Amino acid sequence: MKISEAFEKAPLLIVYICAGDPTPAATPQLVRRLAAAGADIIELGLPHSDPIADGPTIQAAAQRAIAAGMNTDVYFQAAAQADVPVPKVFMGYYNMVYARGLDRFAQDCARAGITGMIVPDLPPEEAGPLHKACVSSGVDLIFLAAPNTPAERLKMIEESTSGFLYLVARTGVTGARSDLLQSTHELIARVPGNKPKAVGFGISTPAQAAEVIAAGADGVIVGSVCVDLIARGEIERLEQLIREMKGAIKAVRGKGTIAS
Amino acid sequence: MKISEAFEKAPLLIVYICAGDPTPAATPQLVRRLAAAGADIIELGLPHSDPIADGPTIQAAAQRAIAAGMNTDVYFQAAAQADVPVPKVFMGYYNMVYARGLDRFAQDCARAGITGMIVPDLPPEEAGPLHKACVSSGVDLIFLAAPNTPAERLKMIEESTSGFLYLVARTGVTGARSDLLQSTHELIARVPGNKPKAVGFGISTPAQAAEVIAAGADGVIVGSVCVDLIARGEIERLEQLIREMKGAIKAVRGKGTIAS
Amino acid sequence: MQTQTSDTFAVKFGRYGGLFVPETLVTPLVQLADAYQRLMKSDDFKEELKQAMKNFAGRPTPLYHAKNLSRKLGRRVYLKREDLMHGGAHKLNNTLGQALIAKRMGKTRLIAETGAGQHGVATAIVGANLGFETQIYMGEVDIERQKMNVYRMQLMGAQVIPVRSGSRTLKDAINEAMRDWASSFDHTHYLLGTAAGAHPFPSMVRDFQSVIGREARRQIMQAEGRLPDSITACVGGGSNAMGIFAPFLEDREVRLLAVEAGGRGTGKTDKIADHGASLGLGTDGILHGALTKILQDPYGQILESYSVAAGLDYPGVGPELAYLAEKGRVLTKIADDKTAMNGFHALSKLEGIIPALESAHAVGYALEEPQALGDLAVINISGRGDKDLATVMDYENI
Amino acid sequence: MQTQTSDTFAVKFGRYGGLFVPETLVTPLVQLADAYQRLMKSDDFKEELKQAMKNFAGRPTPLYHAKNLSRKLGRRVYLKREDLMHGGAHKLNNTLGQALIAKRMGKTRLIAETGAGQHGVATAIVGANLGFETQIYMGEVDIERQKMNVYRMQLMGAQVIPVRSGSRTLKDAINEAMRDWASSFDHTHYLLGTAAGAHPFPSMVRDFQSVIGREARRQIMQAEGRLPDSITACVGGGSNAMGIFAPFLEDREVRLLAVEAGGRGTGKTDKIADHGASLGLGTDGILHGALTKILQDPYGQILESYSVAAGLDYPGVGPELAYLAEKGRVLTKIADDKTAMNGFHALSKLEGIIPALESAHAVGYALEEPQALGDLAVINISGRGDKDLATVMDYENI
Ligand SMILES: Cc1ncc(COP(=O)(O)O)c(C=O)c1O
Ligand SMILES: Cc1ncc(COP(=O)(O)O)c(C=O)c1O
Repeated sequence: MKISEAFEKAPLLIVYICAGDPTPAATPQLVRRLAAAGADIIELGLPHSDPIADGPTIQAAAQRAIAAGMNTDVYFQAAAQADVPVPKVFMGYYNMVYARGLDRFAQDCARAGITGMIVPDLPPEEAGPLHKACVSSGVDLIFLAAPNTPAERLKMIEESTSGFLYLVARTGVTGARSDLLQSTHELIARVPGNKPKAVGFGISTPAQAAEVIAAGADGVIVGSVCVDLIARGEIERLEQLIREMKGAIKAVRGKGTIAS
Repeated sequence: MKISEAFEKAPLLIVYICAGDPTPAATPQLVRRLAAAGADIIELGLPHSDPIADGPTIQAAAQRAIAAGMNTDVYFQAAAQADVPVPKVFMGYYNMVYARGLDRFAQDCARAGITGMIVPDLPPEEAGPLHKACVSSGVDLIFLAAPNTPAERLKMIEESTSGFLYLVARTGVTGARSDLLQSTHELIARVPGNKPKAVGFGISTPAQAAEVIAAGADGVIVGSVCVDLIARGEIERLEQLIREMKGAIKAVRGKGTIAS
Repeated sequence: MQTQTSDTFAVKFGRYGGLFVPETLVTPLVQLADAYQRLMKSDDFKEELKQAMKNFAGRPTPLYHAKNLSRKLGRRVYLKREDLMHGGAHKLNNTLGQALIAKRMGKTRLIAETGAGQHGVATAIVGANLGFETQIYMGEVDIERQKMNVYRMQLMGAQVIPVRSGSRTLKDAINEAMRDWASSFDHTHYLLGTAAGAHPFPSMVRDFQSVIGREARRQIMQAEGRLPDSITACVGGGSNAMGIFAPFLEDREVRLLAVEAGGRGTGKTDKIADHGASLGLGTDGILHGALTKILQDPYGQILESYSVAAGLDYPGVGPELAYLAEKGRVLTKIADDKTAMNGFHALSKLEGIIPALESAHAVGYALEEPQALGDLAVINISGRGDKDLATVMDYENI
Repeated sequence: MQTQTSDTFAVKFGRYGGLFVPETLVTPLVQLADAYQRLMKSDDFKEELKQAMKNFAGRPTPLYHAKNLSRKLGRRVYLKREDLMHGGAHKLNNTLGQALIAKRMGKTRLIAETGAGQHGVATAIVGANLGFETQIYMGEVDIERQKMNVYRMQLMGAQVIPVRSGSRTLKDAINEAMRDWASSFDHTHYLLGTAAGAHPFPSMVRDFQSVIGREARRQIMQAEGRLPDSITACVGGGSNAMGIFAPFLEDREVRLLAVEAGGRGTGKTDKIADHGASLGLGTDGILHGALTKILQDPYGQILESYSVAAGLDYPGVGPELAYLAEKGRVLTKIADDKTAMNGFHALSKLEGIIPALESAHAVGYALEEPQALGDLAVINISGRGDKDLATVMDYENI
């Protein structure tokens, strides 16, 4: 499914998991369960040895996944097997994309039903070649903006992104926190243009999710909290959390009913 | 006894021991036995913590003696108790003399029956004050010359010494060796003036002693070999060695009979 | 010096370099690049740096005609004596420059990564001297094997933070420092230790280190009246090499020899590379913010590197060196552990100079391939070997 | 500089100094004194020494305005940075000079004593560099506690000979070296490491070290336009102190502060002195060939000294310092272990300079008695502290 279609039903809940954690074989089924629980978009992380944008939770998941045999070939197999009625988005570091070849990577995404790519260490200025490859394969290339992104640059990023704009809720790395910052509100308010915007980094509770949507976001991204529950094998609690979060954001600005 | 009187009966056997080794109490009796065995002059070493002119044998003896309680006061007591019919000569480092005071030291020598002083680290150029003290107390101040002493300096040393001239048989430190060097012969031959000359450093056998006397020396000094025998408790062998040495030098140029 | 700029965003060296970092770090890096550009034009700043280099760091360092090594190699060999710098290596050239920039930017805290501890020590030195709060990220494995340098940092008031992620060595310490900086950039400067990483680090570190080459150029002209036939330097990230090479880049007749760590051997390329030769044996990839030559598996996972010299134990290399090597301006050479040990002992015995094990790679290479040096050679002695004594004793089972 | 000569035989400083050695050593010492007198007038020799000092040893060393220490002490404080010398201490000024003399005298072998190993390392450096066979006498006790310096010497091809006599420390190593020299002087130079011992060592070592003071004088005039109110230096045998003091002796307005090791305390004077303060607490006596201030028992036996800084752990002191102290030209101060540790930590933290524990005595004294320094002070940092890290960790039970 195209990302733009999904955002027609905003606000959305976007759920990140690390592919291959705990095992590559478990991933397709896990993706299906997340979608079934209410995830509107699945961000499927490709684990990297050196995840500089990630905090301890996702670092550990990546190490487990690599140890369990996850690699780019396996990733695309798993992604293809994870047949869900919601968009699947690639999330991973640029070197993993670069190593495979940009065109090939974008094509593999398309073939596996992945309709968007998030590459956290690739600013728009450096993204020309990958952008071209994504366009060829019909894959959205999603850029990130942060609280410390200046106005002019924010405009450029908003114009460059496709699918949606990923707003980083806070400076620093990924990882669950219990607060939300003034700067997140300001960032949401500062964004020019009309593209959908989703907020991630540090969001772990239904209340935070609701707050973000109330502030004007079109989607909320949860990652570390999900990875953490998977690490503990608490998939049912994860499903429950997704349901609660979905309820919370829809209560703010929704069609009234919880999807699925 | 005055040293000059002793040299009337040259060639002489001069025997060095370290006072206080093995114990201060043993020293007087030991001196008497050495004289009885034929030593013509007794060099009584005052042990020093830092005996830079001495090899391992005498270093070790000094350490034992100090550990056994030898000090300058005890030294003079022991020397006084060692009543022998031959000259007793002090041998020791300048700091030990300096620490007591030069005049006092020379007086203490005279009082203990010591009629000469050998201070191996005191060249004539630095010896003015001690020379004065020795003259006052009637004690000979004996200087040393070495194989590397140049001619002019050798003359100065010969002129400065009183009692006898101590010829260092070889460069380096005290300690028994089995050879004798060409340079020893040369040194003996080079000495100007008419004062008695005795050769020491490294002489340990009757043959060496004889060789030195044959080369023109008036006395031979044995030290480390004696100290070594004392360390091993072999006093009778030491007496025997003294008798043999005495025999050997008298055989070269003697009155024919062994003294005592 | 910069071979190409993609407008104002990030300097590129051919296709290498750039600024591949999370968005949160883009603005701090751009601000740093701006401050750096501005300050390098400020006479006042340049004078402050010059005085600190002279009165605090001990510059100029000598260019020493090593007569015994020359005789052995059958040519005239000069040693650039970075081993005489305060702290014991060229590292202070860079930390002093960056810390003075950070000060002018109003930062109050320094963070840095360190492997062997040399860059950590050089950062702790400027942290103490210029009044920063200083925290040094260091892999747990490196903390264990470099206890004395950890203690030196602590003595100077720096806090050493153990890194427990990944291979728990240098590369992970860099990751961790970048993560810290992503939330602390307001008051914190990230003081990267080599001419690698995202823009502006490769250019900035090269510029601060190129005092080595400027001095060497003046000194060799004074001593010999001509430029050398070759300059040899070891390569970890590339800061001492770029520092001494940079002022000679236009002089095509000067051969520039970059010696990388061959480690235990260059055969393996599984999970762990048994060497540190990213320039010679690596492939294009992105590490720590730059496109450069790196050691990686076919999927793009970074390999762990290895060298007996901790300062060369890094799976990447500065992008400018990658560019210069590809262009053929810099020649890539490899010296393995054994060759380095040979260089270490030879220089100690021949000249009374105990080189850092890193620098010993350059010396060892020269001993093996003297004819590559030409008639008149300069070797960069990037640091002294005191820090390596325990390592060498260990290596040789003493 | 020499206050009095007793004709040509041996320089005296008032009643101190002289040449109190076995006859075998008199002629070698006189020959050395002659060669030294002759060479110090040779332009050719002076140029060779100057070049080696510059290109090999790393001179001039900076005179550094320590802003943070100045602030702390409430006055302007400059540090003379001998810690930046090759080898890590001022010692090389002397070993380089003496080795070049030895070379011109046709000697092929060097012997030296060492305590902490710093002078041994500096001798090994020149031995390697100038092609001498080198043997270093070192007490067994010191070998055990200074393993790294032993290894440094060996790396540079020197042989370290364990001394098992006496207290098996520095003083005994000197004894042993003198004993060696008494039979080896033909081809061997005895390279004494401090401004003590028999003539001509005190004058010769002072002259070679006085490059420190000449530079400092020029540097402080350039920086401040006037002479300092005080110069502070630590004293072991006295070489770094005499080196920096000598060019200021005529300038009565410059206070010269000589800081000795107070060790564990200055109370005891039994078999072992728990300090190294021969200048302040010693009495006249003869040690290692000179009349000077020494630590001794009432009978003249030399006491074992003690200091946490191995380089100050010596029961004697150079005769010129004894003379200058008695005359009141040099003021004698004492800093104990604790004060030195305080200086060590303070300079590390305040300035990013880890001083040798010896030099830390001077710094520690300054911290305790800042008003003694006047408004404008120079402190001699005679060496760097890398060699002392294990000692400090031990001392502090880290
Ligand atoms: C002495 C020395 N030389 C060389 C290096 C390698 O770094 P670079 O390639 O940046 O000069 C290091 C790194 O720690 C070092 O300490
Ligand atoms: C760094 C340092 N400073 C000072 C000294 C003391 O010696 P001196 O008094 O001769 O300068 C030593 C001796 O080893 C030393 O290593």
